[in-house]
Amino acid sequence: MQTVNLTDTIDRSFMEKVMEESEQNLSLCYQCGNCTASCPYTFGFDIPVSRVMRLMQTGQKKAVLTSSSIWLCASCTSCTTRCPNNIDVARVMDVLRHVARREGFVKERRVKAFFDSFLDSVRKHGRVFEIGLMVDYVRKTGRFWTDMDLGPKMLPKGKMSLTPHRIKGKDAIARIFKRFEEENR
Amino acid sequence: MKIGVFVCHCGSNIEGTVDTKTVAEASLDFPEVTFATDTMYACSEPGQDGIIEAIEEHKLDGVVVASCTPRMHEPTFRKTLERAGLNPYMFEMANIREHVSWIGKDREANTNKAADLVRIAVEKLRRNQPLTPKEFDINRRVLVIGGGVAGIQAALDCAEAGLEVVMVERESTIGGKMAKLDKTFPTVDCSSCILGPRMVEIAQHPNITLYAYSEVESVSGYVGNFEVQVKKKATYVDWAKCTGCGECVEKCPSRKAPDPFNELLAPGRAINIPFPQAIPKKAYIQAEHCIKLTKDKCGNCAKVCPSDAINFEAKDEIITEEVGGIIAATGYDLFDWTVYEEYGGGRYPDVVTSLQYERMLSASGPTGGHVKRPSDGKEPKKVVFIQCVGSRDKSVGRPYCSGFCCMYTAKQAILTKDHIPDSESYVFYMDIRAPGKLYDEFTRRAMEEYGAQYIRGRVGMVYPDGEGQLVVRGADTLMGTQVEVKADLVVLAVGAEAAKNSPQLAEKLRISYDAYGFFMEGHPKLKPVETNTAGVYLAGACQGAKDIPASVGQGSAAAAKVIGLFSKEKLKSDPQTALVDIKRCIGCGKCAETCPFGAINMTEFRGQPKAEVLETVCQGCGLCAATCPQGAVQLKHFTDNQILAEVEALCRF
Amino acid sequence: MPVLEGRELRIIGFLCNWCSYGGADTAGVARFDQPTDLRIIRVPCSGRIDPLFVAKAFMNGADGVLVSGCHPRDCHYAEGNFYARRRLEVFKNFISVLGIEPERFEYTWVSASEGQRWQEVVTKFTNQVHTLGPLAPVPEISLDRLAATETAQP
Amino acid sequence: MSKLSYAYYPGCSGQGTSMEYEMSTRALCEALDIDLKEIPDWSCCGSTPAHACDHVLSAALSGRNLGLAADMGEDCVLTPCPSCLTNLKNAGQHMSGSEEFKEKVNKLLDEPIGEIPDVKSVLQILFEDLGPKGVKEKVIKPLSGLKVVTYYGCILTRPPKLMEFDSEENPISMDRLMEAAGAKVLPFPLKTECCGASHGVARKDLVMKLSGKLLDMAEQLGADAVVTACPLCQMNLDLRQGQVNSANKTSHKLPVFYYTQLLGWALGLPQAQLGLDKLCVNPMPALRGIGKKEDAA
Repeated sequence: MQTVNLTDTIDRSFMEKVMEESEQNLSLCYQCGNCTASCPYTFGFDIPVSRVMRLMQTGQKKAVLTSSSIWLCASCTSCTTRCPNNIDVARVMDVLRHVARREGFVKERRVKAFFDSFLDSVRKHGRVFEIGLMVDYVRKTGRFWTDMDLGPKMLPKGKMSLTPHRIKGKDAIARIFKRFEEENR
Repeated sequence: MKIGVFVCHCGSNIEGTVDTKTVAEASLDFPEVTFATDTMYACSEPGQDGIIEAIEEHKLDGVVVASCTPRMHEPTFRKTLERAGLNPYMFEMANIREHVSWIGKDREANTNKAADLVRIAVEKLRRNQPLTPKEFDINRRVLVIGGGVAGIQAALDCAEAGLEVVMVERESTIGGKMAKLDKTFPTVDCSSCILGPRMVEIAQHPNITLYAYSEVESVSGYVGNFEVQVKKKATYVDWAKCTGCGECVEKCPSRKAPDPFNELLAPGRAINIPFPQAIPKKAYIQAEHCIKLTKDKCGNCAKVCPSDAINFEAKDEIITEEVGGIIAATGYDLFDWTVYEEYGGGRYPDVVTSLQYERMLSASGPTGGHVKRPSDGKEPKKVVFIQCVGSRDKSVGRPYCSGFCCMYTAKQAILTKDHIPDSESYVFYMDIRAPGKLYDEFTRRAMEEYGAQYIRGRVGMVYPDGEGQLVVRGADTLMGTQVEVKADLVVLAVGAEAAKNSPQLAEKLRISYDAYGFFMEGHPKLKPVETNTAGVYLAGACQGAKDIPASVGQGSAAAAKVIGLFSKEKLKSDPQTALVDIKRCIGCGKCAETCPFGAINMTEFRGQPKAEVLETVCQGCGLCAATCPQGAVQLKHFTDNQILAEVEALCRF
Repeated sequence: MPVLEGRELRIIGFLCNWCSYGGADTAGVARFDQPTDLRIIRVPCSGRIDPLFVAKAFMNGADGVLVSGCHPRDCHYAEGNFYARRRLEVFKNFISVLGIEPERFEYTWVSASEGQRWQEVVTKFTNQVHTLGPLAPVPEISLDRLAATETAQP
Repeated sequence: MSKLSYAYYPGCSGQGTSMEYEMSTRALCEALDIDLKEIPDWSCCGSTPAHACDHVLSAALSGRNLGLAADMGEDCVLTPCPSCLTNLKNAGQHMSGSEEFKEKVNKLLDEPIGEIPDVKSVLQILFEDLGPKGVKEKVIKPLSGLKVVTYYGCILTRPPKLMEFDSEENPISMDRLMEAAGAKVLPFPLKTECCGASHGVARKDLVMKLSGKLLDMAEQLGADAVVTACPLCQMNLDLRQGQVNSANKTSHKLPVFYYTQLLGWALGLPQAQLGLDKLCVNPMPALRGIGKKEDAA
């Protein structure tokens, strides 16, 4: 572990951006650790939530954005629900994913790949096309064995339709994505 | 009239953002101001001497000091005028510190505003009359509300000083929270051993009248002469006859009644004596649980009582007491922790409060001092203490620190090891607050000698593992991870909040209370046991969470204040009272109706009904002045003319 | 001039000594920045305030008047603020009759411990008055009309 | 009592992996006289991937559907799926909370949104508007002797400021409804602990551990079945129960119902309408046990 030179590494503009986009005041956090205590994913995190909050308070942008934690957070909101200072921690984690995505930090490629496949499916069909989504995910990650064992369980039950549910408004959805991209160009 | 204006720098406090010299010069343009200067520290000795010299040299007969708030130094400067031979009420203050220099850095605006405030002070002063206070007698008896350790200390100190004391206690015994404790930090000496004798003294002291199981119903009057109505709640036991033998309790068949003294750990009887050292050691019946009183059956207690003290016909009675001073020592209550659903919200029997745990540890408690789990009576081997439950938690509306939980938790961890040598204690804490004498050393001992495992972090949830233990999932922020402890018993360090009905009592006493119901002291630093109502004082946790030494200290402090008050021959009333202009008064009586203090009598003058103010009773609120349709009643130094003059001074066109 | 022309407006505050005046002191001690317009007149109790004072203030060209007393049921004189409330509530309706925007007159409660709240009250009210700008001269208020407000007494 | 009627948003999974939830929800509401008016041409709310990507995009995807519901003239939208619920509610609350945000969202939409309808879960309506009493009256096949644990998942009642329904730590709505249907509800301490949510695909290891913990606790309490209200939870606990078993060396055979299926059963609705055959862990042993245990006991 090397010494963190706070005077040089503290990134205030980053702190402010996250506070603004999440509408949360990070200085309210007094590091009680209740978010970490409550987070069901701590065991899978590389940095526990309360330390993500602490790193935010000290503006350690890189450390935060390169963490797996921000991708593994499933937005279960136990942190938000139990924060004694009424900080919407889950929303902060959400915003950190947004920033990481925008600035090209992606520690958990598979998670992002799944998210992307999901959104692509919505964009294409207006509603999620589950099999299509899985195929796309496998294509993106090359993990062809993903959930192969589940197919036999589901197909006979007719739970997964082999064709997407086409909806009239699917172009409207595509336009939403298009405009979104233009807005954020 | 020759008015002198003195503009204080207050070091840099005022001068920093107000040009005092300019303010002084501007003042010279105000009517009847013949002298004006700025001064470094008006309240200092040289400052005051400077005022006195100026008065003599310039033959001033009125003074305006522009400095801090009159709530601070008005008395100081009035004395200064007195020393210079002027009437102390020919004085006004302009608050250019709290209301100007400290609330903005705009020097130009501040200087201009300061001059404006001096202007209105001058306009008011021009219309002041010399006043002389009236003197009145003091009733040298004191009422102490609350028989906890703070109240006990205050009562005994007063009684020892020869004052007659009336003590009113809500419960059937005095002793308060301290009586429920097993041991006390940081000495670990037995709570009832040190409190017991003091309680006995209360019972035996010739100067003390104790009303237990009673409450203050109403308070009227004013400093030196209060009239207090005390409601003695029906106990259904004639305490004159009751010997406290406990026969009745033994034979009472109603065994599901609550036992508040034991924090509801175990059910009690409908007729009850809280604990062996109770003062008074008398039985009382909880009516709603008594079979006789609810169903008119049973009556065992009456049958077995050797002194035939039971009286099912008993009613509440009201007693009137006259006192000259009042000490409120009503203590605190525990925060209702059941809002913490993540800790079970009361669903898990083996999650208990710190005070319940004290009763488990206490030899006089329901388990006879043997620590047993409520669920199965087993002795716990792993005990987890969770701190800051209802403290430092905005999400439950309790942002403040209760102050003593860190210490009693350390104590309980130590006692746990004493009671169960092969036990392990875990303490989840956020910060250890141990600033008292020998306090930090004490918490260190809990860790170093008694091996208490301190874990820095809050607990997220507690749940039964299905095999008889509780899983406590928290964080260890120092390790930087989530931690789990399997516990046999979980003790919550529940925070303190204002005693139930504190606001209602405050309203009866006409004192202020804060957002949480704690009583407001006169000044956060300089008047810690005074209130803004003359003759009413505070002691102990009713003013804010406090531990035993602090509460006892305040008990003595409040007593000293009362003793000081009563040591005066007579009291002087504030002469800024209402006055009736007989010629204008039409005797409509509106003023007499509205006066909250009954300070206005209707009399006759040449056959005409007229209002008349009792100067020593009048508290100077001016309600009558605003009520009088004729403007016949005026409040001295706050007359219509004076206030209107101030208004005009501020906006002239 | 009583106020800085162009920058400040004439805002008069009537504060009871025990709660709100203390609250303003607390705000000062805590160094809570506030606009400089407000000039505070100290009275023992909000119950002392005769609506006439407020009316006069407007007639003399005050742009805003702020009255502040103890919280309901927390009056140093037991019930003064209760009477004040009754009177000033009625008066509030009355001033619009004079063509004065009701927003120029505010009646609020601030306790001695509420420095923060005092800062908010002053700032909000000052901005409120500034959005309205200076008050156009008000006709003399006939006292019998004002007397109507006195009927507010229970 | 007058017929309850709402705009209805089924959610994508209802068309596939949780079709039995969709079927049983419709059948149950039908039987309970609750009129569900499906939002015409509704589209996906974007679920977690959307709000994990951008809040405006997420709100727009949900917003389109809120707009369609408003066009129907309905002021309240129902959805069975907690994830959809969260997104629709979040979108609604933020748009009504901030004009600026609403602007940004409308920029992405074909037609800007005007009125923003209220959003509730079907469970909330059953519990609050109809109530356990109303359900009890209609029960003809009480679930007597069936020991269940109710599992609400993370976001059905959380965060409380958003959901404004039931308790965030110890919800009881499903408990009461199950009791009304005659089942015995065991005190399940992990009612709102996360099951692993959408990580089943990308990080199965997380789901195995979290869902495993839930199944272990349910088993230990002696439950005959788990009752859920969330497609994702149900999928993780039921469809992936095999994966969990092999990952954790356990042998759970716990049927995982949607509460709508069990209520439907108690109301005597035909099995076909409840989609019991769609469940992976065979529910029939548990269902056949109903009534019997009591006699035994």
